[in-house]
Amino acid sequence: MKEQRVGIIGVGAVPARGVSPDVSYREMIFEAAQKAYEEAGIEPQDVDTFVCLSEDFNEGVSIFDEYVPDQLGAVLKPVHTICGDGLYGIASVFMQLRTGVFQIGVVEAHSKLSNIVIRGEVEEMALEPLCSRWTGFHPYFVAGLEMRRFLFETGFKEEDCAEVVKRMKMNAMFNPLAAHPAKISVDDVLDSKPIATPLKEFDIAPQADGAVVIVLAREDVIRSLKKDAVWIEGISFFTGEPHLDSRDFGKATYAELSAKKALEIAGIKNIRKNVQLIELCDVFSYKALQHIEATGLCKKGESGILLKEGFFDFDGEIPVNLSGGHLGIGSMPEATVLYQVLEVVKQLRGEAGKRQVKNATIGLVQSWRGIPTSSGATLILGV
Amino acid sequence: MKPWRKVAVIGAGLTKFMRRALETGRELSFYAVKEALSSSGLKFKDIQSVVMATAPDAFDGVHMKGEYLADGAGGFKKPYMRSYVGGGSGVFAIIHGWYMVASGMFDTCLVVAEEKMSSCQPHPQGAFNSIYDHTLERPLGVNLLWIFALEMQRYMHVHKISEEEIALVSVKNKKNALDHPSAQVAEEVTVKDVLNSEIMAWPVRRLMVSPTSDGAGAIVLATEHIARRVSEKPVWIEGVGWCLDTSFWTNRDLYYPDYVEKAARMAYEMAGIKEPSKEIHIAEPYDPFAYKELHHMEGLLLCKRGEAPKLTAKGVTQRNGDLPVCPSGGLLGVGNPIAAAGLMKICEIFWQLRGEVGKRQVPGNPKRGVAQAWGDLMQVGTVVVLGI
Amino acid sequence: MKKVEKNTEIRIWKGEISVYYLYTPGIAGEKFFESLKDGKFIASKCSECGKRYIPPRIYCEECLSEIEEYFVVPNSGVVESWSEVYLTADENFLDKPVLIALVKIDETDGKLILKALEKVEIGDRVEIVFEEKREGRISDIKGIRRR
Amino acid sequence: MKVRGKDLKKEEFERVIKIEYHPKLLYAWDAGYAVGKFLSGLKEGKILGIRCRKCDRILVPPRAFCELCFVPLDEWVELKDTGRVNTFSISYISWDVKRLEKPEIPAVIEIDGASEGIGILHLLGEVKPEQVKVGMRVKAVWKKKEERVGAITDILYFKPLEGELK
Repeated sequence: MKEQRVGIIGVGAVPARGVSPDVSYREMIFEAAQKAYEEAGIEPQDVDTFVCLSEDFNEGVSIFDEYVPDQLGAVLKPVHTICGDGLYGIASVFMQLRTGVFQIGVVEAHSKLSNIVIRGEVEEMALEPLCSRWTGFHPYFVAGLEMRRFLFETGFKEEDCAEVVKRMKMNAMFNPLAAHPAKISVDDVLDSKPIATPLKEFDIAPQADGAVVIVLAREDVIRSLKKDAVWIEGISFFTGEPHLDSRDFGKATYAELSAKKALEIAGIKNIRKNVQLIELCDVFSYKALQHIEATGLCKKGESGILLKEGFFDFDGEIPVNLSGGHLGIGSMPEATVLYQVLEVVKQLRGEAGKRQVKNATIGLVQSWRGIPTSSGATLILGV
Repeated sequence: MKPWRKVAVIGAGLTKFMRRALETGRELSFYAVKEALSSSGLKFKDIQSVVMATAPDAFDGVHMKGEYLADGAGGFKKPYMRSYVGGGSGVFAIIHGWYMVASGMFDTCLVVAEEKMSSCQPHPQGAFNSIYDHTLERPLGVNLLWIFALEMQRYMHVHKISEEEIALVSVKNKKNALDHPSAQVAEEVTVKDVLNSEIMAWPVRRLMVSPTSDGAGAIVLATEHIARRVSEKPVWIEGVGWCLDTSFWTNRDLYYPDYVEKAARMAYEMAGIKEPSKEIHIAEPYDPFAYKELHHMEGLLLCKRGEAPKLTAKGVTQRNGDLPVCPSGGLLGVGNPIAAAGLMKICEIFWQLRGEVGKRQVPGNPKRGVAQAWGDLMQVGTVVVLGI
Repeated sequence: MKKVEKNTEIRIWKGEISVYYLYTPGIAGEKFFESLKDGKFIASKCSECGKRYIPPRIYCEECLSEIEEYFVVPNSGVVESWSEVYLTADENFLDKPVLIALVKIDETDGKLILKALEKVEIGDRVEIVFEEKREGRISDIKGIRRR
Repeated sequence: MKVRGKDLKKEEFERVIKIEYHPKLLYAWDAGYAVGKFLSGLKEGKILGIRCRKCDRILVPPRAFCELCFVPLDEWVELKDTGRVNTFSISYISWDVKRLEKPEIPAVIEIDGASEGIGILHLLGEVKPEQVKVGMRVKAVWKKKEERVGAITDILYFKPLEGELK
């Protein structure tokens, strides 16, 4: 019994959108949960443990985990919140199922960012109070400094980052769940408003509202339910350098550490040979390139070149962010990465329609918690 | 269902609990971690993962404060995760650490709990306003004490409990805390003192309420083969349970905490406990308010519903009684840095079972203890059974 | 499931979290900010692994040893990155951007983000200029200038 | 065990360096279908509940799903604006822990027409603190029609029904 595998048996999401004034967060989550349970062929009573992802100030509610059980059918059940992105939630349920005590677990993430009147004020509160908040700037300045350093170390130009934006928004055109699909040019990105140079408005993923629910189960249960699962082959999460004063600004330490560990757990030695599609965090354009390199897909300074050559396109060697990523789906602090997990699940099941990648058996999903953190995770899924 | 792997607590540490600490939250976390590590027999390099528990960001005034606290807690370049169930977080932290290790993903886990409430102005209680429903409750001009007062009233009404019976809890816990080196509000008070203290939100009086505090705690968890190698007295996590009730709290009868009972049943089943009142030798139920200790004893099935006040009056819950309850001094005596206060209860059971608490030691070589915390809108129960 | 059908029926409820904060710098921070008043930079050094922190810390994040050694470091460093910032935290757009730089402080492993008083490039050696009037805040630092 | 930490006395706290910070944490929450309709009802001077066809409970505040049966809800029921005090408090403290001159009386009020035990949080008025009892019958005191905006505060408070104050 000891090394039971864990698999995903149901996913449900509401289409992401810029604003969602017709539904409360509860109603949005209820809809996503109904879809996920239906796909998994279960009722909420069958679920042994629930993990919800949120941060209080994003909700405008302290102790937000109070408000999660009802719309998940989780009243009087084991439920807890993880303050991390969606992959942390999957890691949490994965570990719980592997203790032997639980059989079926659920992860929930959502976003109602449109309900925050001045998001910059909330974001600024994530900065260390005494040495980093003196500026009164939107914390995007941290991304501006990181981007400049990354371009300096890799030799990339702003155009290379703009290429990312163009491609991700184009990918989103084929994802019905994406909130921000568009056909735009590199020049559109380069001409957008400067925010914290070299970071410009279009380099930043626009925010969205949405909700995702994912059902996971242990191998023995999956067998008895006679379900096809997408298996968790490897998962890892790491915090890099938590504070700005000791951080390596050109590097995504968390991504390097978590990708290495997750690949090791999955027994994958050569990512380019063994992984057929990748979803990663592109909440800023340069982050996509930085994360491509951090996962070990290519050497430092190569990602931009390969991207331009179409290596990461739908018909390229290893497609990256066919979902549209954060730039195309929209940025939802905890939830976007679960929309990306949903994409990989659909791809591996062969249900991705027009954007179906052929012969995909292994996919990798990578996440980042956003400014000013240095935390992120890597998940490897397989069939 | 039995877990596939055994997990032990092998080290513990606490800071002082204080109204206003000089130290930052990161520094407090470090103090607790250092103490926990040095008592564990492990070195920092042996720590494979870190768990952080800390209650609302609105206290420290840092958004995503788990990320901010990571370095002081030992999270630098490590798998590090923060879990959160409001006031239940402190006891949930060890459950989180337990599943990290019991999953086989990690052999060791450092569990840290921190709270720096004093940053919050004009008063830390203000942060609690935002726990109510933003549309249907907050506009009424809510304050935190309301929910406790409403629950206490209901509990007293249903079981016909007197104020005197509840005051006894404050008297006992504040006195027990005199022997606790972390204690913030330990004192010798009488039932009369408690009943003469000012009414805050009737039936809640000032001496029935735990203070706001700064503080941190930490414990070290290890899988069986490591625990047996490095620790002379590992304390085993025998059972864990947690449960969250509906957020529609005005649709429930508050006189009884179903969520605590459910969480307790889950933990007892895992621990193989059939008669909790006989098989458990020490209890550390959550006592942010005096009546809460009684309410939670009942939820933990340590006595019948409505019977906890009688046991308290008989002295059963004294340190030298048949069932010592909150021998640490609890939140009422030691203080209430939310998440750290919950972990303090785990530390107490750990030290009691190892016989390391000096004057606080309960007699009779206890073998098994239960710790419990509670949180949210009177909604979440987190329960852990430890044993040797 | 029923949903709102007319946008005239959409309801939004407005509110806020109305608290404010008094942050204190802690043990190491108090030393750092006190020394800023004298126009000096204080760092701390791990006696186990040698890592040097500015702002100082009482612990080493690498090896978690307690740090007791504090020392004065020069008011100089090297630019690791820079940015012209247009957007404020309350989401106003500045007509004239503010130039900031990430500066690795000499004789430490730490970095500070400071205002740049003139144009800088990555790799530039810079000195840190203090305000005339200082009150023990990070804003006592006026900014950086090329050497 | 070494227990560390320096507790600052009030005058020591005055002396240490402090940074004061006032964030603007403003929100505009989407009420959605169920709560939106409830608020509209309040504007009309009505307390609306919602019925679950599966468990037959009539619920207030309304929600778009039954949290126990996990089914969508859409059967609206107009409740009475009277009810019964389930529990109450007499609060002498403001949210920032200042002493109140005149105490507030928050209560959970089970609304007539809703299922047993189903209540809402509100305030009691036109009653002396010592007169309030669990089980007391109460009735909503509404704001004037033109002052109602679709908010829980469209009900000023609940007052005892006649004959309750003997």
